[in-house]
Amino acid sequence: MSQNRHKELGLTDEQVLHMYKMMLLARKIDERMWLLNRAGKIPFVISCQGQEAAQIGASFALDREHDYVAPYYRDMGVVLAFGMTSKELMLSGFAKAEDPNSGGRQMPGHFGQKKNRILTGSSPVTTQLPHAVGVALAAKMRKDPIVSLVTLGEGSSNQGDFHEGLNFAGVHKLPVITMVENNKYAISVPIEKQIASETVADRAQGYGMPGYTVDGNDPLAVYEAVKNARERAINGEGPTLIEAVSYRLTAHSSDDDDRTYRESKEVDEAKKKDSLITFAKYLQDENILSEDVEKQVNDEIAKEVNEATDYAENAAYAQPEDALRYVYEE
Amino acid sequence: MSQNRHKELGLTDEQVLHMYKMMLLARKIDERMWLLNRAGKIPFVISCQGQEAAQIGASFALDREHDYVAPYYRDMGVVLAFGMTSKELMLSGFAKAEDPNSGGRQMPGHFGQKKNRILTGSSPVTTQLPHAVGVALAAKMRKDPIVSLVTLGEGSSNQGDFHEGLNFAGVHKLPVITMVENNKYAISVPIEKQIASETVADRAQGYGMPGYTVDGNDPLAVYEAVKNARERAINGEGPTLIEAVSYRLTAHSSDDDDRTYRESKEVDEAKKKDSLITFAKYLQDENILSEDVEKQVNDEIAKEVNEATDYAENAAYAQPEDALRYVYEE
Amino acid sequence: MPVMSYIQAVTAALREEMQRDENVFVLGEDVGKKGGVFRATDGLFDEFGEARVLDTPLAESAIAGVGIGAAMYGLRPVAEMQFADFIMPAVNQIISEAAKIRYRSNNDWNVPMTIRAPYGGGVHGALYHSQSVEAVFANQPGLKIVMPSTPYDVKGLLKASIRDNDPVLFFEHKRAYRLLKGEVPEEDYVLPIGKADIKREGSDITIITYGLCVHFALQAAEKLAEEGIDAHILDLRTVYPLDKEAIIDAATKTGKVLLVTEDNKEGSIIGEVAAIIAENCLFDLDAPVQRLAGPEIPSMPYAPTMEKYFMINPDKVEKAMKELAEF
Amino acid sequence: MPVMSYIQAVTAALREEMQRDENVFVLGEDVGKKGGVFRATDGLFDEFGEARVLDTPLAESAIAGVGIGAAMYGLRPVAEMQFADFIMPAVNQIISEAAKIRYRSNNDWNVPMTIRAPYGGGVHGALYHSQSVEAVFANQPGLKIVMPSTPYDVKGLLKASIRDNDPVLFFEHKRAYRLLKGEVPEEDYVLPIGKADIKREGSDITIITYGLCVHFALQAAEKLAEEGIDAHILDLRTVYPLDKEAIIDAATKTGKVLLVTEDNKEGSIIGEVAAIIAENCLFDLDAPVQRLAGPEIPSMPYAPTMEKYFMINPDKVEKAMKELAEF
Ligand SMILES: Cc1ncc(C[n+]2csc(CCOP(=O)(O)OP(=O)(O)O)c2C)c(N)n1
Ligand SMILES: Cc1ncc(C[n+]2csc(CCOP(=O)(O)OP(=O)(O)O)c2C)c(N)n1
Ligand SMILES: [Mg+2]
Ligand SMILES: [Mg+2]
Repeated sequence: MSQNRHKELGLTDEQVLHMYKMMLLARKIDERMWLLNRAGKIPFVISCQGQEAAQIGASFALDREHDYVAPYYRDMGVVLAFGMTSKELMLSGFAKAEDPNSGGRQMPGHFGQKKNRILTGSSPVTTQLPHAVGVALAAKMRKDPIVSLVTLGEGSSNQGDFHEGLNFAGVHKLPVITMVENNKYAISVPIEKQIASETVADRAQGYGMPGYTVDGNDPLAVYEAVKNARERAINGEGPTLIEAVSYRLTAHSSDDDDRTYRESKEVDEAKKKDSLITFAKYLQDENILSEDVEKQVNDEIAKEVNEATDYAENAAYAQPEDALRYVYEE
Repeated sequence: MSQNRHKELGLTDEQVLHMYKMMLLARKIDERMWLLNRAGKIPFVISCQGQEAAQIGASFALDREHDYVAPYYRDMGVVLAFGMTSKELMLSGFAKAEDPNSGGRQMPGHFGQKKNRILTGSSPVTTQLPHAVGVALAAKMRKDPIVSLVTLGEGSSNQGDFHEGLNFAGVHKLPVITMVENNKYAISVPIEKQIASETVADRAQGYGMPGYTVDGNDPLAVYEAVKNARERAINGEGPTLIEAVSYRLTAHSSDDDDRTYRESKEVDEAKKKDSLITFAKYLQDENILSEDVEKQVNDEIAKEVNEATDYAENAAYAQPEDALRYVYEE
Repeated sequence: MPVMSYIQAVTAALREEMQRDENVFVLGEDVGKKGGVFRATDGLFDEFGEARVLDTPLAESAIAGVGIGAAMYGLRPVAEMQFADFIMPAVNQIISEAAKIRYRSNNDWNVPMTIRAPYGGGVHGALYHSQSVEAVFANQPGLKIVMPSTPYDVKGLLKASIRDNDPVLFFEHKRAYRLLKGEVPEEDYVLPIGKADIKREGSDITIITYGLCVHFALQAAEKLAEEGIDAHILDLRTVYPLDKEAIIDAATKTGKVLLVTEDNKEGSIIGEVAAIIAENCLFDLDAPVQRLAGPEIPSMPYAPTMEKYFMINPDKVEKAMKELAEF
Repeated sequence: MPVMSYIQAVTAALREEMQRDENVFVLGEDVGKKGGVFRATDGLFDEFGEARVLDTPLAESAIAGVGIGAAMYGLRPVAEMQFADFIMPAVNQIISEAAKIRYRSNNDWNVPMTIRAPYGGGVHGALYHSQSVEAVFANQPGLKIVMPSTPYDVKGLLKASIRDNDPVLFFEHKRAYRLLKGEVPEEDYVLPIGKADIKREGSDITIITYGLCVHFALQAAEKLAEEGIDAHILDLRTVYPLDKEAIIDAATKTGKVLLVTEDNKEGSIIGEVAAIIAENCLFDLDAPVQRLAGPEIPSMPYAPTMEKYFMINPDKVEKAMKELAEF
């Protein structure tokens, strides 16, 4: 990465360090979830690993006090940036009653938190895209100066809702930013068998909006793209499609064995581009991440993750009959 | 239209005259249907008027003995070219038992005739697109040297099935040609409020296939585009998207009053480009449609339409209990 | 009290709710300039402008999905599906999303959205403009399904639906639109969602039905009254979740029950009604629970012979009522 | 006879039908190289190649719709929906198209397609990997819905479905996949679609159910046999259209009927079963028709406390059986 890129983008040293910390925090929570899963303590994990740069880069380009996000299941970075805490994420991992996402009703990765303007998500992919468009429509009607960001995987960009939602946004020039986190696989199916176009961004033209493909391992590149898209949106110029290309570093989920469909060599290659390594290197080169700072960051995060895990592990499950509540307004 | 265009395309004088006759036949049947509707003899009409050139141009570029079509409700020209007769169309208009499309079960415009490889269609728009893709997949698997053609309106190109079907075709490089008959309106909604892209053809890129916008009032332009697309498909080079731009000359259907949402001036302007006029002019200039020939053609068609109407009007309805048949294999 | 048609009651409810609450807006295909293919939104575009009477692209999943998003933001969308038959592309958004959002977020988010759609046959609409689709959705906790039978109920229930803080499917019988007229108060009123309504008090036989069939049952009841058969008619009004208490009361009242739907029989709403009766008032019954419904075919055909064969009408209802009375 | 698991019976049926008829092919998400997320298509990619074991893009409406087109051309597609919960985007293709194609074309075209999908809970799958979705489709003439309960039935019914000339939805209980094992003949056999099967003869009470709940009922019946309660257990096997005759026979046999489903109660399949009984054998009954089902909530939660609360299990079935026997 070239020198002083973050300053050119208007980011201070503190801000990029903050971004790095959050990327690392997401990674560390995720790693802990896998350990807990392998130890039989939580039944399911679905990972952000490999996509933290895109998630944090995009989130920091937004107004995290006012904008809305409709994240998908890998977006631990996005929800952390929007105010969800490590403890809350662990409560969700353990499916405990205090989990703010769903009170332990949904699997981890099914985010939602109204106070932080994180729309509630489900498992069927891409359904969140029209929701984000609806938020943008409502905001436009009310003249609220905000945008919504929706994310999804590249495989999920083949669902009808992608098409219908983006065309709706295009026709009505709505302030919504769609970021496809292209990690090259949809479970076992590689991108060539998912998508006929050269890039996912190629689809933007069909919806009368600009489309950009950016390096999803580079938080600053993603930051820049989303920042520009937000400006367009706020100026009434309409939606933008952004494709952030990286790689899925883990198996699809804790239920998947990726050795049946991809070479470990390919994974190893991708790990060299891991944003946690490359962005750390950038910050080191910029003298932002000295050894001391790094140690301190690591310690803080380890402590935070430990505390969150302990808290969540000891928290209570919902009562059986709690299952009956909140079907309708009470 | 420039001189000898049809010969450059490899079409004989007889062939283009044949094309014209079929366009005119479609128009005349359609006009008769409106008369019958206004006379209270048939409850519903949905028109091909304004789209005959695209329908006949496209059909003549196919192998009408082997290829498959998945037409939409305006495609009277397509089904005539694929072997449905005037009588059969009138039987459908009158909803009589002998109607080969549905035995009077469906409204007119819901085509289907297995012996002529016309897939059965429904009312929910765009569902036929994946069907045509499925035919192409099956033909490819069986190594049958055929293509399928699917048509739909521009408004219908906003349905999820458009996206999902075309991407599937693109990924698997299937021999399917999609022709969007862009008549500028989806019932009352003009194209600007339907579609955010500049052209419908712009969407092709997102599916890794070529996309072309052609003059839908010019049967030769459509013929050429579809001919090339068929060649690509047969050579294993995959699908093509073609947008044929014309104008809907009638109200949406016999239930619609288009004066509530568009200016009659706009309709009058469009009528000047009516392919029945412009293509007749071309054929006259080429000395193919002499006054004599024209009179003969008109007489033949009038006779055919009269006979078809009489036959269909006098044909029997299905018996009430016939409604119970063919839910499952019998 | 002014007399209005069923569809005028729809328009009146929409207009009044839009006047009352600026969060209410309408979206759908052709609802704007044209005022809807049935003209249910007639005049709203002129009164409230394009932003609140939105012509959408032809894409039902987006209509529902964008509506859900706007509702989560705090608006009250009223989405129109042009025909109930065309709600199918939106099933995922309705069942997976709208119905489950409050539950899955543990009461954090909710979806105050109404989806209106004209359903039902007898209008030469053929297979895809005649269907009753309520059974597709009537197993989804989180949803409410309202199917009114009179202009009065239309206005009161549509207003209640729009004000409801959960998603409501509001199905309007398209043949009732201009066929049925009735007195409708000009003032503001709402009717309770989830409550069935006795449309005729009687003591010999009970008919439980909804939608246009209520009208047929009332007509048949008048005729049979002349023969001394006194019919009790319960209008379900909300077909999901059902008003169990009202069903049990109506069934026990006469001990002879006829259930009527325009839908084909197997798997229709009235199966659940029969099950409630079989579970709760078996020993109060003097006759098997009868069902009158369409035949087991995908939908009603276009040809008038076959359409008539499918459709419920007052004569078919009368015949079934008489048979039950004589049981 | 070899013993196989429920999922091995799925794979065996697929393999044998693909060997038998080159028109049979499999399509779906991750069915190819990976062999399916549950490994139902394990080994087929290697044996039959990519063209016949097709990994599709992530788009269920296309999976169904492309399958329909291929079926109309003359192939016999077996489409997999990765989870039954994710069939929702394909509802339009299934209900508007597959179900109606024979009917609307007056028998000219037909759709010999099978759609397989794992359904059901008790696997920590939470709201969207646990649902029973059959009720959404169980009102659509033209469709058949098969839900087998044993490895033997799986193989015979899946083969029958693939050979059927109409569309069949074939729902496999995902918890049964590895839990249930049983003897399955190596030779070719098919079982009749549309026929229920008596899984246990008994004289005191009748249980009518399907899927994994058959297994629970059988377990409960063994226990109750020790207490002298003799249960008759009817496995519906095909839940749409229902085998009315078998239901009526089973209900009249003991006069005391318990219906069990894992789905939430209102609007579920067993409502229709109760209605058939209420319509046809009311006076043969000695007790109200009882229903045991999930609670009226959108789907079962993830947390083990709440999941267990929702799921049917042998104890719950036993308790309900005992209450009925003592009625
Ligand atoms: C409608 C639907 N179909 C199938 C699934 C099962 N499924 C879960 S994730 C996934 C792959 C998603 O791939 P992609 O969109 O690329 O996202 P990624 O997991 O790679 O981040 C599939 C098929 C689902 N969740 N929803
Ligand atoms: C899924 C679905 N939604 C709505 C309709 C009602 N409808 C019938 S035609 C039509 C407009 C179609 O416009 P377009 O695709 O441009 O075709 P055109 O009629 O202009 O040829 C609509 C909304 C339908 N048939 N199917
Ligand atoms: Mg991916
Ligand atoms: Mg159009």
